[in-house]
Amino acid sequence: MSPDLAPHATIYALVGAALVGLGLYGLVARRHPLRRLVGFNIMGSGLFIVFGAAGMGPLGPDPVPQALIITGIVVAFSATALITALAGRYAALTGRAGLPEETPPPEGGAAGRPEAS
Amino acid sequence: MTEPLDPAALAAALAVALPLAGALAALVMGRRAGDLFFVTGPAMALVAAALVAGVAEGGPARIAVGGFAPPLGIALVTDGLAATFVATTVAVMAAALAFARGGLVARLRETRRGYAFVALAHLAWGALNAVFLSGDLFNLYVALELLSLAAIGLVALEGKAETLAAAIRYAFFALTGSLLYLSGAILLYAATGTLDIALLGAHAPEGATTLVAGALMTAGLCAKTALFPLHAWLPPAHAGAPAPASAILSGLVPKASFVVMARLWLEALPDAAGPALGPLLGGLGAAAILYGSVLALRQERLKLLVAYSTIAQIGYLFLLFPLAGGALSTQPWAAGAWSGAMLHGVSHALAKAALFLAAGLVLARLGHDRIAGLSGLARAMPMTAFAIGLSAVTLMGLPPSGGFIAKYLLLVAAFASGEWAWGVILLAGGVLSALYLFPVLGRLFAKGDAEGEDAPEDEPTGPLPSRAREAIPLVLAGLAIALGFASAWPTALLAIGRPGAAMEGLE
Amino acid sequence: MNGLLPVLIIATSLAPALATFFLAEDQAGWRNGLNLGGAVLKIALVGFMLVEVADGAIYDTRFDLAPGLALVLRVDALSLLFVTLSAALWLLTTIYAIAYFEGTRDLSRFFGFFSLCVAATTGIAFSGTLVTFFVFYELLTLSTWPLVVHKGDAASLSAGRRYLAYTMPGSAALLAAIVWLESAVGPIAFAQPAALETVDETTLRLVFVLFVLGIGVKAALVPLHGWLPAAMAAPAPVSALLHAVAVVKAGAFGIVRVVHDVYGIARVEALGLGTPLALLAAFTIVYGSARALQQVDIKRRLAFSTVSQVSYIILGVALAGPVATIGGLVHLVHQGLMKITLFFCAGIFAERAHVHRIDELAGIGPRMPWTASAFSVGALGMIGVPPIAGFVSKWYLGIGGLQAGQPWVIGVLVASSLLNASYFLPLLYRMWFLPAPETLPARGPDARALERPLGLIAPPVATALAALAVGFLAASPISPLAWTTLIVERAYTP
Amino acid sequence: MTSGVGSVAGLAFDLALGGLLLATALAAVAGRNLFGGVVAFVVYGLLASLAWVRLGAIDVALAEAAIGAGLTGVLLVGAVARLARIGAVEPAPTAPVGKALAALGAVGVAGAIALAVLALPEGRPGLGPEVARNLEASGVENPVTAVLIVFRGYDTLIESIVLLAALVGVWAASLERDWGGLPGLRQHARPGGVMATFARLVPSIGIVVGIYVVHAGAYAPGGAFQGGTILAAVYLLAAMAGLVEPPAVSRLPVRLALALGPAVFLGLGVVGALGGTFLAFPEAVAGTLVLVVETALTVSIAATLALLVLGPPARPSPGGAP
Amino acid sequence: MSALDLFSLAALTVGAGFFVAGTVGLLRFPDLHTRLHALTKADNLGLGFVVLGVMPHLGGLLPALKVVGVWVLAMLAAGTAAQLVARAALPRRPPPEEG
Repeated sequence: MSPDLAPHATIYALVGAALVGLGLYGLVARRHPLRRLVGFNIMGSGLFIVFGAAGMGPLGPDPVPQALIITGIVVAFSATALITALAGRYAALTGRAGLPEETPPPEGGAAGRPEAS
Repeated sequence: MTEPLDPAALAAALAVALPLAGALAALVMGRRAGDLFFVTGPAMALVAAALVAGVAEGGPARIAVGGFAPPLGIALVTDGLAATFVATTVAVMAAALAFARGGLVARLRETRRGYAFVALAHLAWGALNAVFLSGDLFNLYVALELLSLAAIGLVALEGKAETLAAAIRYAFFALTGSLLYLSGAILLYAATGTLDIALLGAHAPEGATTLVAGALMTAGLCAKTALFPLHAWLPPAHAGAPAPASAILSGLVPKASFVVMARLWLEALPDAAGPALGPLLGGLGAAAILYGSVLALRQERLKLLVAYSTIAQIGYLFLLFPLAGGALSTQPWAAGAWSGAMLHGVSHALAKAALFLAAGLVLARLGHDRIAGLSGLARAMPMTAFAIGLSAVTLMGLPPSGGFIAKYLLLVAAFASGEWAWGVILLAGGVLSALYLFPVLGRLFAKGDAEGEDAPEDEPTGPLPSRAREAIPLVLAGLAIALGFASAWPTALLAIGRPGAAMEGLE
Repeated sequence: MNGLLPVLIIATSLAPALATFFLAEDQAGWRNGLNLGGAVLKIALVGFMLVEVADGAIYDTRFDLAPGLALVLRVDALSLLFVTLSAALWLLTTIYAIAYFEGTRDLSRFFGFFSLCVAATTGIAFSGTLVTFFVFYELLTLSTWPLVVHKGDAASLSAGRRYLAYTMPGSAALLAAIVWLESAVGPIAFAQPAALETVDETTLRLVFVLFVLGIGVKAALVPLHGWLPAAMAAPAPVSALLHAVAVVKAGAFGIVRVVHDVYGIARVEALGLGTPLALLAAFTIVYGSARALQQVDIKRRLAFSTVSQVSYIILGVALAGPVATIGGLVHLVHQGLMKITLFFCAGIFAERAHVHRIDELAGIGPRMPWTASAFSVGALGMIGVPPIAGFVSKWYLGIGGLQAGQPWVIGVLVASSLLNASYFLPLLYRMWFLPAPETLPARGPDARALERPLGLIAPPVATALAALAVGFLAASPISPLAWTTLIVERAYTP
Repeated sequence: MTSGVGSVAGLAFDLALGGLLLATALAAVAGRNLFGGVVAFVVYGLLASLAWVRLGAIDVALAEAAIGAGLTGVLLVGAVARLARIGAVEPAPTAPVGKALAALGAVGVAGAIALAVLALPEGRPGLGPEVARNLEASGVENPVTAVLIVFRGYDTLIESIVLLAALVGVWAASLERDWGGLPGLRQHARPGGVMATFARLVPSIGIVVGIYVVHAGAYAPGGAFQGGTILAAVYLLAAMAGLVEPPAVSRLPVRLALALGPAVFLGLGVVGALGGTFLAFPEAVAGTLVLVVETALTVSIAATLALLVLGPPARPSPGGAP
Repeated sequence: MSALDLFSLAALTVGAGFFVAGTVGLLRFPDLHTRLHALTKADNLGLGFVVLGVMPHLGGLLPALKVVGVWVLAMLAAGTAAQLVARAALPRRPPPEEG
């Protein structure tokens, strides 16, 4: 069934695929931006595990996927940082944690709470 | 190993390096960032010219970055497609940056929006060139990611609640798209051991892995290009951003992921697609045309109307796949369809950027962009009205614009290939775009004091824009129209290094 | 050099158009100078070219737009017929418009689009291939729409909307036809009829229907004529030049090109499309005249009369006889002269005497002698009273119909002439024989003011005289009739 | 390290680790309260770095632990705290049909990827041997750093600029009046408290370890990103403890530090391009060049990551905007 | 199984034992402070034994010192974290500016 992938690499590849599924579910189904960010990071990390596991050749781990994964992790982090800042600013302005079409307006009227220092 | 200095290689390297250097300078300069335009604008024009000249003479070339050829290193691909889109990007970016100098980018002190705009615009510029020139799937992922982050920053630039919400929504679509694209790239690397598009084309991988990879990458790129079912993020994002940012977002950003899709299905996996891909993407494109047009019809605000028209116009691009995709690329009409789709990409970029800049001028002058309140603008701001007219002509694909040539080439290909259904959709799209664009032009010609239509508070609040600033959208729209007349040269340039041995046109 | 001339002629109206756009409102001197200069220069060049083409010269230039797509300008006798007409009338209408628009605003914009529209008309005449024809055909729509909505009030805006509602689908149909044919046969030039043998008959018929649908909109064939009466909301010079000469004639010209140069008259007959087209034209003639009868507003009546008159041209072309074709083609010029006179006069009545409806025309003849007499000449010509131009074309059409073995054509001509009489004569009667209401001043300075300034009155008188001259000198070698016989001899012997 | 990778104990460990990974991921994604989810995510990150160790990719394990679990965790926890303080309203839960559809899609994608991985053809050497062949041309012994900086340096260049793009975006998510001010919220750490002493003690070790990791990247797992992250973490620790005031966003030295790394890398690339190949590392000086680039990158990465976590400017700087 | 292996086996088992104790403490203890107590004390001691057990196999003094360094840092961090969590969870008597 599993080709010459070192036995435990296949396990990680399949676990990685499952993680991608879990992450995608979090990214698509959950409404809270921070939850979706967690989903995004898990999906990314799962994808990288698949990439790393698939790169496990007979003579040890293939360095190219490793380098690309480091790049991927840093890119994922910068995206997470940007969205966190945007979500924080949006919540400060409107008092809502999620997107307008998914979140009821805060009970203190439409205007958001006074700016938290 | 330093071979003689090849101008195309240097131009390609500078096409990416220069805007990024500009971005770094903008990051550091702060207050004087607005004047950066005087350096990067002309320099990039020179670089684009050198690249186009290099490609025109030397033909398509693959430049190994760092001296290591693929599969180990990354290859830059300088073919007609890349050169044409790099040149188009110079035109739109220079216009957007020049336009921003007068308003968004204050000269006296460093404002949040001014500082961020100049830096993000240059970053987007570098990212766009990196995408057009790159021939490596993972490199495309990183460049697309840089483009997405810069674009998200541009969307959130106004800082108002709805633009932040639009930016967050856009971010999640773009990020999901990137990861799906990355998963496809990873699987292709795992299957063939290379990430280079040309080598993938040579490998011609088969089997389940390739199909799954192709499907995932297509889904990801469709999310980033806002093709019909995955388009919900585009209108609020592009309409909410400041005018020069909307010009960049709507004119150029979707083209980048479309070019990646074109390279994927026409160069990397030409015959892995099977018969289903063309009709699927063409069908979605057609749905985008109809959906975008109908919704544009119902908009009261100009910028939202223009944003929905972007969704419709993106639909035209995807007619490339049913007409020239996969196994069809050897058919005689495929060349025409390919040139038509790419020319549409170029003329739409110019016209859409001009329209958004003109809408920005209207917004600055009247304080609102309600279409009903635009009456009599032709008298107050004739050049802006004229720019809106010319870009509307291009978007409708009426002669003598570049849009017409593109539509004509696509139509001929559609009829020649026997699937005239795409031709009918193209024609319907043209009529629909006339339906939602001409009322806007009508409003411009309406007399200022048309009986009681515009409420009293529609008195123009902002100052009249300076003639130079009003000229920018006019120049861009003029370029789109000029593309209609002088389209022989661009189509020839586009044909250099075109995938597939398609015969030259129909003669 | 000979390749450059057609481009130069188009430039004589394109250059002033682009320049006028950038002129400020108050630079009237420059604006008028540019446009009049352009018109005069154009007439000179066209005159020169008339001589050249008369003894067989052919002008041909080609610009490559994209693979399989080229702008080709080719001048032959037929295109010159149309260009001469539009060049001459452009000069007169510009003079008229300058006087008409004294003191109003947005003139740079108006004259810019006005000259652009004439450039498009010239382009249509000179187009050598179907694609070039389509490019200029659409440019004509784009340049006439701003003229229709020029006033900017609700009426002209809705007229504009209606105009687009007809022309946009029409252009889609025309483009579909062109591309459908060209994808099968490759680019089609007018120089030699396309090799359509390879295409099956049903496609050819379908494409022909699409052609007629697409071009019929501008040629105001019955189901597609709705926009023309509504477009009367536009100012008088616009109605005069465009709806009587440029736009409507471009439609007729297009159908002539398709029937003769794309399909070739033999194949149209073989496919059995000639007679249905003739029937449609005939029906339009009668229907247009009948609807004109019901109109109260002068300009709307003239509009419906245009609807019917244009179909004379199409009728002439649809009937396969050479004489009928001569009749049709010469009517293109004759109808242009007569109809523009009528629109000029209607504009003067509206502008100077504030007369819009027919019943207000009572007694205007003695008060405005020059305008009224020009109007009468035009009206009588339309009815077909010899020796004015209208009679000549109806005469040839009648004989042509007989020769082509279609006697019912005579019936149609007679019926439409009677209808013409019934909707024009009452106007003449009111003008000359009914007493004028006291509001109209008989003597004194304001009486003379009725026909001021000269620039407004001279053009209709000139065109009326031209209509008369063309009628009288029909037999002479330099008349439009002679030129049309030349066209028919040279290209269309059946 | 256990000798045979395929030994039964190794297999058991991998299965356990895989199970744990899935459990923590499920907790992070589907858990009820937000803070619990974020904490579960941090745990997941640490377990993932363990997985990377098992897969033999030590560099990636370092990066995953430092950036994936560490900084992202700090960022998310900070954000949860800020949203709680604002009292932002939670979005309504998704409709069950939405959840079902999303689940279906997720299972589909996961299944497709699993299928694709299992259908991988045998005997793919990957690019390992190719890298080994060109290793000495790259001037460094660690193959991952060779690929990261030399063979595919173009990716890393763009990626370092991606960080800056995110930072500009983060800075722009502030109020116009705060522009140029101090990023992050004022910290209320007790001057003599435990946090302060910890924050005084750890940086000295942290800086030494960070620089060592950067330097070691040439011949052993490590490099600019991992070292930069450690330095950033140390700085954040000091900032959280209130020992050091984060710099105003508009101060020139801060911006120069941010732009230093990418500028050096880009400059090197353009010099190479003028000499014929973009981003070329001539063999003779490749080693030193890599070190120069790595050091410059470390400075920028440390500054950027720290400022990204600190967030947009929120307090007007005492000196006022320039 | 040389003496060294035996020694490390023993040390690792003891370490594991302490970890188990810590976890049981986490699950069974009633309130936050006691659970903190269990975690920081038991687990750190467990870690110490694990380090002890692993040291001989690292080959060379430097790696061994590194591992001990890791242990010291882990303890420091655990101690500080425990203090902060405990202080934050104290009932809100002291004024809020208390860290």
